[in-house]
Amino acid sequence: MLLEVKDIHVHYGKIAAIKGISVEVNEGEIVTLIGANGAGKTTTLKTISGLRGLTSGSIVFDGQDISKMPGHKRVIAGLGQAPEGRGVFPGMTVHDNLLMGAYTRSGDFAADLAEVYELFPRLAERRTQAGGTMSGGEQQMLAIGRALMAKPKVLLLDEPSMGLAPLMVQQIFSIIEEINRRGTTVLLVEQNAQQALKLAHRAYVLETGKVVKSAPAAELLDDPDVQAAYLGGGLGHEAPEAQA
Amino acid sequence: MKQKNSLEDFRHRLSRYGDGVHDRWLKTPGWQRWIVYALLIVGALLLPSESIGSFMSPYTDWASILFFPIGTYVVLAIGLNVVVGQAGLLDLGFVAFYAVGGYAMALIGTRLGWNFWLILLVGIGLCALSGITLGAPTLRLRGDYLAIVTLGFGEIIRITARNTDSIGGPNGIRAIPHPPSFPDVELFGIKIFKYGVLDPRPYYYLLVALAVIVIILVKRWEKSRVGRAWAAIREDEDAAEVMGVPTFRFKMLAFAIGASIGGAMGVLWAAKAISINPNDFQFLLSATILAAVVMGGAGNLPGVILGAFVVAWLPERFRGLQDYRMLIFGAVLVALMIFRPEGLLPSRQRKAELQEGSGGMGALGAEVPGPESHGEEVASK
Amino acid sequence: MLNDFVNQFWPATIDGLAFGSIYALIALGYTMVYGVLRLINFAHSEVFMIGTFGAMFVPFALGVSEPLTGLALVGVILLMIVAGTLASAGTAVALEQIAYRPLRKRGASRLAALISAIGASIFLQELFALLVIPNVFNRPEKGRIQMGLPRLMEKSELFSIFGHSVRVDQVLVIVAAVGMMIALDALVNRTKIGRGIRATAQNPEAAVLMGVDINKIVRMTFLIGGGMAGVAGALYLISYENTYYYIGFLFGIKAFTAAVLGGIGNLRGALVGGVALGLVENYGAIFAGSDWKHVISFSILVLVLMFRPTGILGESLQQARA
Amino acid sequence: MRPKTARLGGVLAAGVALTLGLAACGNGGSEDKPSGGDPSAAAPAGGTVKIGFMGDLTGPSAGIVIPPWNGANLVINEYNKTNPPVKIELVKYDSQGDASKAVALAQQAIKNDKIVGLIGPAFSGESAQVAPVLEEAEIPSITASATNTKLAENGWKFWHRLLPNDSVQGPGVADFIAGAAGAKNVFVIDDKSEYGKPLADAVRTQLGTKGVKLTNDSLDPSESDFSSVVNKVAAAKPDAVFFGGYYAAGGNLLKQLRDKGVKDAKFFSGDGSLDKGLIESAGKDNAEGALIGCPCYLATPDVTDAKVKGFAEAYKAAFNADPAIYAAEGYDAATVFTEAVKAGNTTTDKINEFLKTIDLAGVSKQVKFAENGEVEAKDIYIYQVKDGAITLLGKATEAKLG
Repeated sequence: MLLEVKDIHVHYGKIAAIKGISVEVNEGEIVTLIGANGAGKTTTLKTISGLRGLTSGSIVFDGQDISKMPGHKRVIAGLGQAPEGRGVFPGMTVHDNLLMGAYTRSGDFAADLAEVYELFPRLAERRTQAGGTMSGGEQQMLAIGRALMAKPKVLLLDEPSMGLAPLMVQQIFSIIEEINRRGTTVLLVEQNAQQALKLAHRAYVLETGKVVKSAPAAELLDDPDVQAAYLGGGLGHEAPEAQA
Repeated sequence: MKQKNSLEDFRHRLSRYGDGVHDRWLKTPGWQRWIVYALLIVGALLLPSESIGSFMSPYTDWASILFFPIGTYVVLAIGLNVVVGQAGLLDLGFVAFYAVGGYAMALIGTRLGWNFWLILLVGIGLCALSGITLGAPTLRLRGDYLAIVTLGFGEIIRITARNTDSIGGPNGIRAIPHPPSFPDVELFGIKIFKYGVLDPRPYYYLLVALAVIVIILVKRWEKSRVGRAWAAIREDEDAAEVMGVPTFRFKMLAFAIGASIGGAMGVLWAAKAISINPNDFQFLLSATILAAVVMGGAGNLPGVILGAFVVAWLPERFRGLQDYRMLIFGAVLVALMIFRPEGLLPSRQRKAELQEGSGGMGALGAEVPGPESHGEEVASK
Repeated sequence: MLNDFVNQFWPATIDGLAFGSIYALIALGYTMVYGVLRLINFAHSEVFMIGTFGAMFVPFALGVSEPLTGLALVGVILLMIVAGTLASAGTAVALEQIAYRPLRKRGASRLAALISAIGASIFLQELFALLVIPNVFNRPEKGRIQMGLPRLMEKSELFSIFGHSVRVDQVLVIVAAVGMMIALDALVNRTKIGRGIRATAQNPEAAVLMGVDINKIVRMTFLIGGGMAGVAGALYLISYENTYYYIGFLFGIKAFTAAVLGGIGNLRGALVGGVALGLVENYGAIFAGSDWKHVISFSILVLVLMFRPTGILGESLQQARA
Repeated sequence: MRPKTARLGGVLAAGVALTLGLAACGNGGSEDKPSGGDPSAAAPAGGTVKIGFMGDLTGPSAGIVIPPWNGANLVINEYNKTNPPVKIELVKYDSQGDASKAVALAQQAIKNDKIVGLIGPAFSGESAQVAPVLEEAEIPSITASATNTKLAENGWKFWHRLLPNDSVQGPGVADFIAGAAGAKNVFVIDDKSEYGKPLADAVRTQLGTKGVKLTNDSLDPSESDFSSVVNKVAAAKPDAVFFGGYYAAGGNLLKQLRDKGVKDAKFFSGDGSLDKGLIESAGKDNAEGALIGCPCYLATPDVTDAKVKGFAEAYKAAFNADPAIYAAEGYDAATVFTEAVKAGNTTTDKINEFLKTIDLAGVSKQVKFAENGEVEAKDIYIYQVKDGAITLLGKATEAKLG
């Protein structure tokens, strides 16, 4: 097992955002977390990448407990992330943004740059354009490409389809598949459950800070419970009471 | 490490205790609250007694420092709180309005010989006007730009006063008239309406009256539509604008109200001071009042009053430390901010805002909570 | 009036450039910290003050009392710059660790950090007036009195413009300041640490995800900004030959004004703002009298902000290229 | 809730204890605990009377106030060492130059400390506010450094000044500039302070009556770059420059003038610049030949007067520094009070009466007060910097430039 999230709890102030989520990611897989807005998907991802502290539980990556490891060291350990809202550096060129991805590494990145430009020909065209002036889809490509520059063992993707035109979504998803095919494990957070389930090997359904269901992705594709999760109904569980 | 934890623990317990007291207060019925208010006012009136003074200020005349700096700082802090605490506008030149009020009293009093009460009204009007004059071109600026512009305005007022010989230049103005006296009125052996040079208490009572009026007005505004608009601007100006709050107009209003309060205090202070000069209006005073507001708990009136009291009183109380008192004052300021960044008595809403990092001026830029920080300390947007 | 202006134009320009360069170097500290933390580091004025005393320590310790020439002069000047830089950079980093870091960890508002900065500023001034200056510089009871530096370099004329002489110390200040600017620009735009600073300024969360250690970047920012103030302190001292515990106040306000004028968060803006402020002050003083200098500079600031709400060059460490 | 409250109470109690402890420590200094007690008792207790000293002792202008404070201390210590029947305690009131604080301190001094006399306040601004309070409380005061002319125009009975005011000094120096120094084109600069501005104005007015070509500017002493002023001076090509202000700014100005090539214009200043600090901040070469007018008689190295020499030596022995600006005035002011007490006057009105009659050869001058509180001696002395030291040239009316 490459990444194991064990029963984590996360609080925002006094409000519990995550109330015991456990996720496992095996090497070579694409695993997806799906769920409605506010289900705790992004928070889970931020906790894994070290942007949030956890109140209890643990995160084990590559056999090492990284629960207390600062975020920037997790990148060195092998976690790469394309964050929610893409997080492109607006004042840097595409090229500089990609170099930022390789911030923790040293040596020659020519080969890696070439690979990213090969995956995203659009980025190659816009090498010297400032990140902030690009379209949403291009920014998403840049965010993914940038994360790849760190040569991560696990690539964390936070809602890569958000705000994109359907055609662009298709394009992004096929690139994710290609990245996975080339050997990078992917943990994908998506609101677009249909697309994500088609792509992923396994999936977890989140609802108000808890995992309500986990199964191979294909099995969930037509699951009526999944639809229900998006509408906020319970999955045979009682509605979790708010912890004050 | 362990000690740090117990300190943290203590912080949290203190905070919860404060919340508990606050809850009790909110549940208190109206008539009981009025009793508390009345007791507070009586307390304020009894404050300048020798027995309290000998503990509170062994090195300086207690009744005098109750008027200045304590009382003066309190009123100024209430005024600045409208601007900084309620509307969320960072004003680093609040002393300018205090100066305008002071000069209004001094100039009109000595040149035209008007009555103090009339000048008070005119002074308040003038200050509101100067608040609007400053606000009109600058209030469209955001956060820190406003800060430097207001700082500049404070300095411009002081330097202009210093450089203008027709209003006394660096010598300022002398022989400012006192408020009209009624020397025969006596209460508990104090001639409460005898405004002379020796007894500061009549001025102090006048100040208490001013403070009470100001507090009542500010409280009313806070609870009205205006207060809600300010809160909206403070938390998210863009959102407020989108929701149809005329942000510019409300920001102007906050500026004008803050300026008027500062000006009223300036008039009152000048009427006691006999003479004023431009050096009375240094930047340090603006900074100190701002420190009082933030330290007390920006936005929460009791907190702001407490903050002003502490800031004014500490250096006087510890005069015995002599040269070192300002050194210690600076260190205390840093320590207090580290220990209680939300202020001594923050309002609950503001505390939540500060935890969200949107309290008035937003959170520090490069802060990312990270795994070490506990969820309770930092929360995201 | 116009005649005065024509007569005094060149000397006012030269002096304005020299003094503006010092403003610019100090403004860099404000701008860098603001760019990364969105914090007005009010105590930066004291960082400058400490830089002047750090530089002062070198001739004091060496017992220099006569003007030097040749290699000795170059050596002492370099030592002064190094000492000033070390003192300032050390202060800035300590300031970050003690007065700001706990607040950052706690997610405090910038307002709280501002008050902490004002407190630290008072503390440092008093520390120097009461303890450091009397004891280190052996001036009992004179901590609050201006301290003069014995003349180190003869202020001879280097060349002249239209009959107005340009002195060697003025050229030194301008050249050194521009040199530091170029070095800093290269550092921020071409090095890894510079990329880290820019990334943190533009999006701290994303920077963490790239493996940037934000605490280290913040420390570096204070270190570099403080160092620049230290260089400014040494240059100021060499050129003006005096300092005192309260000297930071006015420089702080002016440099902050310069930073905002140029566009806070913008490194090149600091240079533009500093030089513009230096020039405008001197030109304005010709017409209005020297006592109106501050009023002139603040009025210019308001005017510029009314038409360009983010300063002459705009805020750019966050958005465009630095 | 209860245990929490109890613990909180404990913490608060600890805080209060700490506060009290600090306060107790704080009392260790030269300030004494307030006597408290019955406010109507006016007589001093236990054979000790208190004299206050008020001024900016820790603020930005402390450099001007610490020397007179030292001077006063010297007298009081000497006096107390003689084991007199009535000892004098010198109480320090640090106003930091802030008039409002000064008033509060004055009220403390009157009500609780029951001082019988005050040296100070040091500056004119605070004097304007404190003097009326002292007047009403009938406590005599002697200022050793506030020279603003208007202070004497209030009809105060208990206020005294130990040095001639600006309207004496200004014309005296101006006469010398236009007379003995023979200047025809003078540039007058002030520092926009309560002291420098009126002094420079007095010089301007007097020079105006002498048919001298006059140019003016002002500077901000908190700045360190005076190039805009200097450029104006360079453009005006004057043969004399007068600066009304204190020595720190004066020295900087002088240095920047000389560095700018204004070498021939004679540099004049007033008493605020009469300090070695002028030479330190201008540099020895630049300061050479600078002329300083002062209504004071300073202990320069070449002084012959035994009394002044003795004072200078005692001061140096006590404070490891040469007597600086107003040190002699502070010394004389304290001497006046000790004389009053020696003569058996221990109440405020008796001391004030004594001040009306005093005629004493002080270190700085002959001390004799006029009806309005001004000192009668009106001599202005001119000093010149020679070989890096301040030397006496003579009275302004007699001095010749060598």
